[in-house]
Amino acid sequence: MDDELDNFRLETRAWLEANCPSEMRDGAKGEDAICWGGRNWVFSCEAQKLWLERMAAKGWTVPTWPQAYGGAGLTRAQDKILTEEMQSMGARLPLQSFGIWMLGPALLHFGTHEQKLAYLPPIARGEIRWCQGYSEPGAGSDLASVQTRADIDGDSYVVNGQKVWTSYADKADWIFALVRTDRDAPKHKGISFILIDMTTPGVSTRPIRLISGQSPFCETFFDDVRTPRAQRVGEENRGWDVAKYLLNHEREMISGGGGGLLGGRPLGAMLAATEGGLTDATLRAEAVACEVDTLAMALTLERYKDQAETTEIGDASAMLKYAGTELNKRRYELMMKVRGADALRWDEGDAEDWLRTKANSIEGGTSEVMLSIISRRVLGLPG
Amino acid sequence: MDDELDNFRLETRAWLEANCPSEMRDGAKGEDAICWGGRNWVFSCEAQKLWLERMAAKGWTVPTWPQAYGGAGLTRAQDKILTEEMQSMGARLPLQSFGIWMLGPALLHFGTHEQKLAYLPPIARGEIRWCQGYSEPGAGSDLASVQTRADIDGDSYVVNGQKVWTSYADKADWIFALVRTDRDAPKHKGISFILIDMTTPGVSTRPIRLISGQSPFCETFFDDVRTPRAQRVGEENRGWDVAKYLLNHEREMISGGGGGLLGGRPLGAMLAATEGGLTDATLRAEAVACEVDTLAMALTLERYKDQAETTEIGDASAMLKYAGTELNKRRYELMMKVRGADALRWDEGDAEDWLRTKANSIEGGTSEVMLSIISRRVLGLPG
Amino acid sequence: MSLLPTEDEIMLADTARGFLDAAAPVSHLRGLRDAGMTHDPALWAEMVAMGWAGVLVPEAQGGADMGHAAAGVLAREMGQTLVSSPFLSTAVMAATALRQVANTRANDALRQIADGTRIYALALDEAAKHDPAKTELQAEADGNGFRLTGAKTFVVDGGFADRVLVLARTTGGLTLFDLPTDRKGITRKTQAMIDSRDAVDLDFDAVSATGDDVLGHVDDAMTVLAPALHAGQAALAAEMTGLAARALAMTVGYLKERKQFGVPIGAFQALQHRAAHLWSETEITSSAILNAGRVLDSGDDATLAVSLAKARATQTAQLAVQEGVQMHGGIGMTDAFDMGFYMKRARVSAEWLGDYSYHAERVARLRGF
Amino acid sequence: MSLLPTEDEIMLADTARGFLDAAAPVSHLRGLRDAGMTHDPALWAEMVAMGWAGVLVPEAQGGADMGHAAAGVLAREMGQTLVSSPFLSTAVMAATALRQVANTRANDALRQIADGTRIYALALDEAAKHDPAKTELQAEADGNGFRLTGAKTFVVDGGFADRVLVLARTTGGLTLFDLPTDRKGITRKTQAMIDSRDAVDLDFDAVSATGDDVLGHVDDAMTVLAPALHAGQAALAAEMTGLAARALAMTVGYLKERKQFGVPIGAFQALQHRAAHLWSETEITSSAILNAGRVLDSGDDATLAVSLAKARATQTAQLAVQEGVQMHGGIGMTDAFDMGFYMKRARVSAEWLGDYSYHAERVARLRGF
Repeated sequence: MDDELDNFRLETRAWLEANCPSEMRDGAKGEDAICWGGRNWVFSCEAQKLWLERMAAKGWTVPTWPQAYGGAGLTRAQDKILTEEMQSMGARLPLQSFGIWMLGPALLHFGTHEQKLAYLPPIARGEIRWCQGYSEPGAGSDLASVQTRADIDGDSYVVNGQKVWTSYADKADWIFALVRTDRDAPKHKGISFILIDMTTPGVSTRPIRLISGQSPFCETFFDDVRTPRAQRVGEENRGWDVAKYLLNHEREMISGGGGGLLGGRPLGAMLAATEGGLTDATLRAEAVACEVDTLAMALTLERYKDQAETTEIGDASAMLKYAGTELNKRRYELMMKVRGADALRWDEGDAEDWLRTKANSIEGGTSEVMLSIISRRVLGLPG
Repeated sequence: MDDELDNFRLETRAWLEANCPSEMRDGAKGEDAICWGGRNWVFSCEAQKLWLERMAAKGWTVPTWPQAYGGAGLTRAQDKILTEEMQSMGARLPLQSFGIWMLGPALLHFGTHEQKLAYLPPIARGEIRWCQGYSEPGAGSDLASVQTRADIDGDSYVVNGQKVWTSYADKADWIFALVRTDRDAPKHKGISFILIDMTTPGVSTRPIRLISGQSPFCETFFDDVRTPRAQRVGEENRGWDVAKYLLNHEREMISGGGGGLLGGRPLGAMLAATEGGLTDATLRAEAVACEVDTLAMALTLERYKDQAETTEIGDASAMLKYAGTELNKRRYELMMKVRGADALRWDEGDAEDWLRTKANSIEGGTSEVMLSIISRRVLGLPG
Repeated sequence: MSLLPTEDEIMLADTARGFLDAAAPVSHLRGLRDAGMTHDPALWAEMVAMGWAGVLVPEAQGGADMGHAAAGVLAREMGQTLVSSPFLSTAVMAATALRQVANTRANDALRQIADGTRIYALALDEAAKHDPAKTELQAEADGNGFRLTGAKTFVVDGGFADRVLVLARTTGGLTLFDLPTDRKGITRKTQAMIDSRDAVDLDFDAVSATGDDVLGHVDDAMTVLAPALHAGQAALAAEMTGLAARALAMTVGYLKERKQFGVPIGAFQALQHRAAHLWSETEITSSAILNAGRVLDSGDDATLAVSLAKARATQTAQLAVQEGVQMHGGIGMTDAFDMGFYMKRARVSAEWLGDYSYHAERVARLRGF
Repeated sequence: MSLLPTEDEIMLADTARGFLDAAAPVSHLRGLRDAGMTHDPALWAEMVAMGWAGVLVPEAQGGADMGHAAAGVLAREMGQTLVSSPFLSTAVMAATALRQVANTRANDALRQIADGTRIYALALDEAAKHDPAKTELQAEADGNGFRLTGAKTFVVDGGFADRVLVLARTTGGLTLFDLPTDRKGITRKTQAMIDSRDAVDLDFDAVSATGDDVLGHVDDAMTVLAPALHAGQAALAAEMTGLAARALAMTVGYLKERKQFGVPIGAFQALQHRAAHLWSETEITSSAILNAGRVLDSGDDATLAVSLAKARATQTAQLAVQEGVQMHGGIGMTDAFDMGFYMKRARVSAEWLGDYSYHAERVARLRGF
């Protein structure tokens, strides 16, 4: 068994050495280095395109997905080795997307074989870029209060309403969305989970400017949008099951996946690089405490990933989301303090990153909602 | 005006110099140095007795109370000067008691002239020691859920029930207590505030051992205790008004009066005295932050005292109680960390003090209750 | 020394509030930013007309001479709506520095500050952290005068100031120069600051200065500069407290109005307690602010009082904006909503004139740590 | 290296829990204290019989040789009910030290640890803070042997130990001695510790030691002691995590059961969120504990993993007992209730073998700060 893994490691290393273009080995992790894919994607260079194609052909854009759907069917142990080998050579991720992180897992769990065949391979190849349509204006933490209507008309839904906080909706090809298909049912019971092509007439988007100056989110409007009922995932009016599954998944992802927590700059290096930073006793003490907690959080993410191999993490993912995002905010507050006046100019980029982290504890369920989930479902407190 | 105050300062200084026994000028502030007074009081030395008598004769055990009731009728400015002069010569307080802190102010506000004449001078002279009977077993933060009954029988009440957390009830001469005089009224409306001689048949006490090993609190039992109705303060069934007034007062006191916050050892000195303490970067950073907050809290207490001269502090006293006690707990946690293994032995006394502070944020209304008061009554949040 | 505001101070605050809510709400700063501007000369002219530019200028030089507590009252009100103006650099710091020097040039400068014809900036810092002792900009002796070479950063209001107070190293210590910003050899480089206000880097390339350009005495900058810094730090702390108070008020307002799960979110106890804690922090910090103003006005050494105020204000303002954004949820993250402006200003103010560590450490040293 | 407990570890924990809940609940410690005792030889004999004393002793010496992760599992369960036993000092630390020395004396000692006939204490600290590098107790050369003079403090289990490992300064560095506690010149002074366990001060007045008494090599204590300290720190961290978990469980239980204003106090959101935060902290700390056990068992350098575990466990345990007392209100302050025992033990454990600062600083140095 260990031998097999050792062999896998050697093969993987050799393949990566042979196939990863040198431009893709710079370890870059910022927004600029991400390949999101999609119909309108413009590759930053030929190497980016080549790297995506080679990895997709190998099934390694989504290593643990079944081969039938564009993956490589790797075990968790193999996947870990692949990640380690990529990291040790500084290889960029060939593709990142909400299709990989969110829709893929939901389809693997709830989709029909036909749906999986139709949607998963284009995600794996980076051909279709997805966005997520959950939140609505005014709903906030009360995600189940979906107002966007999908009225049945023959084989179609006619969708009307508005979503908000749809990440990169202006750049996405398709959206997976929660819509209300039964207005008379209790609020969790009349929701369906449907897939909509963003080019369908009646879909429009408007970017939201954030305090960081960036606009990674949009408002998305649906005005008599007709979409086939076959594009529903899961049963009609049972979309909340899909949503809950995805929410748990999203929490795990935000807490540390996608390069979030662990992909950030290591604290020691970040501070050591700053003139005078660590000579300040108060800041140093804060940094030391932050490093301790960061290391423990990283181990916790590892532990939960180990656990996820055999059992559902379930509600405890709320802890990962809560603690991971609060820690990330703390790291960036600390970074701003250490960098002092140098970080107060837009051109440095630090401030943008810092302000971006403030959304960590809001998006995908606020810290307050996470704590309430832990309180009720993990600790069994009343309420 | 300033001249008058300057004169007062000079006269005060001269009188103190002439009258404060040298043994009472050691600046001692611990439990052992306190003179609580009362029928059973045993003076630690002749000087303690003399000091009490001289100060009481001058009205300076309760400097701001009217002369008619044993005080000296000092203004706040004069009182401040007296305090400053006593501190600068290291003079001990001649007398401390719940009569001075709690019952006195309540009687001055709600008592009849006869009641004031009867009860205040013995408090001022340290002849009668009072304790407070508010809390009941199981009531916790819900102080108004008073179960101790006072049934009317002619000119008397017949009291039955149990109080808990009565400070030094085993050493006190009298108790002021909340009792239920109307069991049919809404819970805040059937309470009366009455005074009971602890030697009355049917009164008994049992000390409660705390985690610090000390027993400053008792359970107090009333078993068919007959007490005159004339010993009620305020109107019948309106005792909650007196209680509320006293609760506000108590909060201010706990937050910083009675030597609590400001009377503690200064942080810098405390730390500087500890071998190796301040060379530890993390502890030093914590101590620095604690010192900043301690100074700001001290100024806040001063500011609120200034304000109390002209207006009621009211609900904002909840902030003083909350912030003052939380800060005090933090100070003692820090002290324990700094003193390390030296503070882990009972004989050092540090641990006792530290464990004692854990009650600060519980007694006189928990921090949680204080925050709720601020939230609702100061910020106007719903609930 | 009472820590309560006097009736005059209460009136001054009310007047300021009324004026600023009308003339300089947050939307005014937003408008400047969207127009690519960092300040509004017309607004400053109105503030000058109200006597605010002369708040610390002696009456003999046309000022109102109201003292530091009054300056703090004004700064606090300005902080509430994030007013962008040269009040701190010019009316508080430069005026205080100039008052330490009782000569004709300084008196003329004070008069010009009071009548609004002069705007000052302070060029102190050279690195990411405020620390005047680390000044490296050289003022070499050159005949009867000096030649200044080096660079300054984070010069607030430096982009539109007429004059700049420059801290430079001379043979025997530090010297403060009072120079026109258009002096030959001075180059300004505008920086896009996150709080949308003005701050520049200044480059000094063999800039000539005469003995008359020295404010106070050669090698003795701190006699003049220390009082100015104290005044500025106290006023900045007051401004941050106004910022925190308004951020809290916005948040409490939102908690009452915003509904989730069918009830106002302010009915959720966890949020209630956090809001109550934040209010407690603002109250405690206010005491330190009031105290700093009083001690400055008393003429006693104000180092401890000022550093206490700035340290507390820095922590409180940051807590207020962090809780503000979090409790507003998604809307708090949008540029369309004002809370982001508060967060960015709090960050800049946290660094300006010394961060929390700088001031807390000064408190600790003075308290015998 | 999986961070999940193995099936063996889960079984071991279950067995330990079952035994300790019956044989050594908190009331057992309370009973010892009320009787003026600090330990219970009968309880230790039972633990020996279950093989726990030999958890780190090689099978050749009659031990179970289960490794550090298993020792952590046991320590964690002991922490839940605040078991007072020489497990950490003897079965974990002394055994680990002796294993580093492959000679007959050490093997005999290991055998005696495993069969319960020897109890060890470690005499390391001389001041209020753990810091082996600051050892001043002198071991002067004296003929073929040494003469030890000095004083040790906070010697846990030193009151009833048969043997003591003494860290002493020799000409070229530090040397570890393995001495019987009744060696002439050693005086024990019992201390009334707040956690009701045993700890003494030891005075060394020209205590003679031979070369055979040296554990490992002269001037090279750390080769033997460092692994022992790592093992002890990891096990202590595990114990503290058990303590924190039980304090949390007691608190959550109380929140469900205790009513105020007509509802269980666990329905109040502010308390819910604090309990949830505390649970999160215990979960995160558990990962560091598991990791430390795994790294120790792997044979790799465990300094980082161990210090991370002790630092986190210290913070988490203290938060757990502070929240525990506060959320219990008045009853939490009474001696009749168990939470005070948890608070006092957490404080002692926070200091033993290095406090938060000590370990956090070590993490920082290893991470390149």
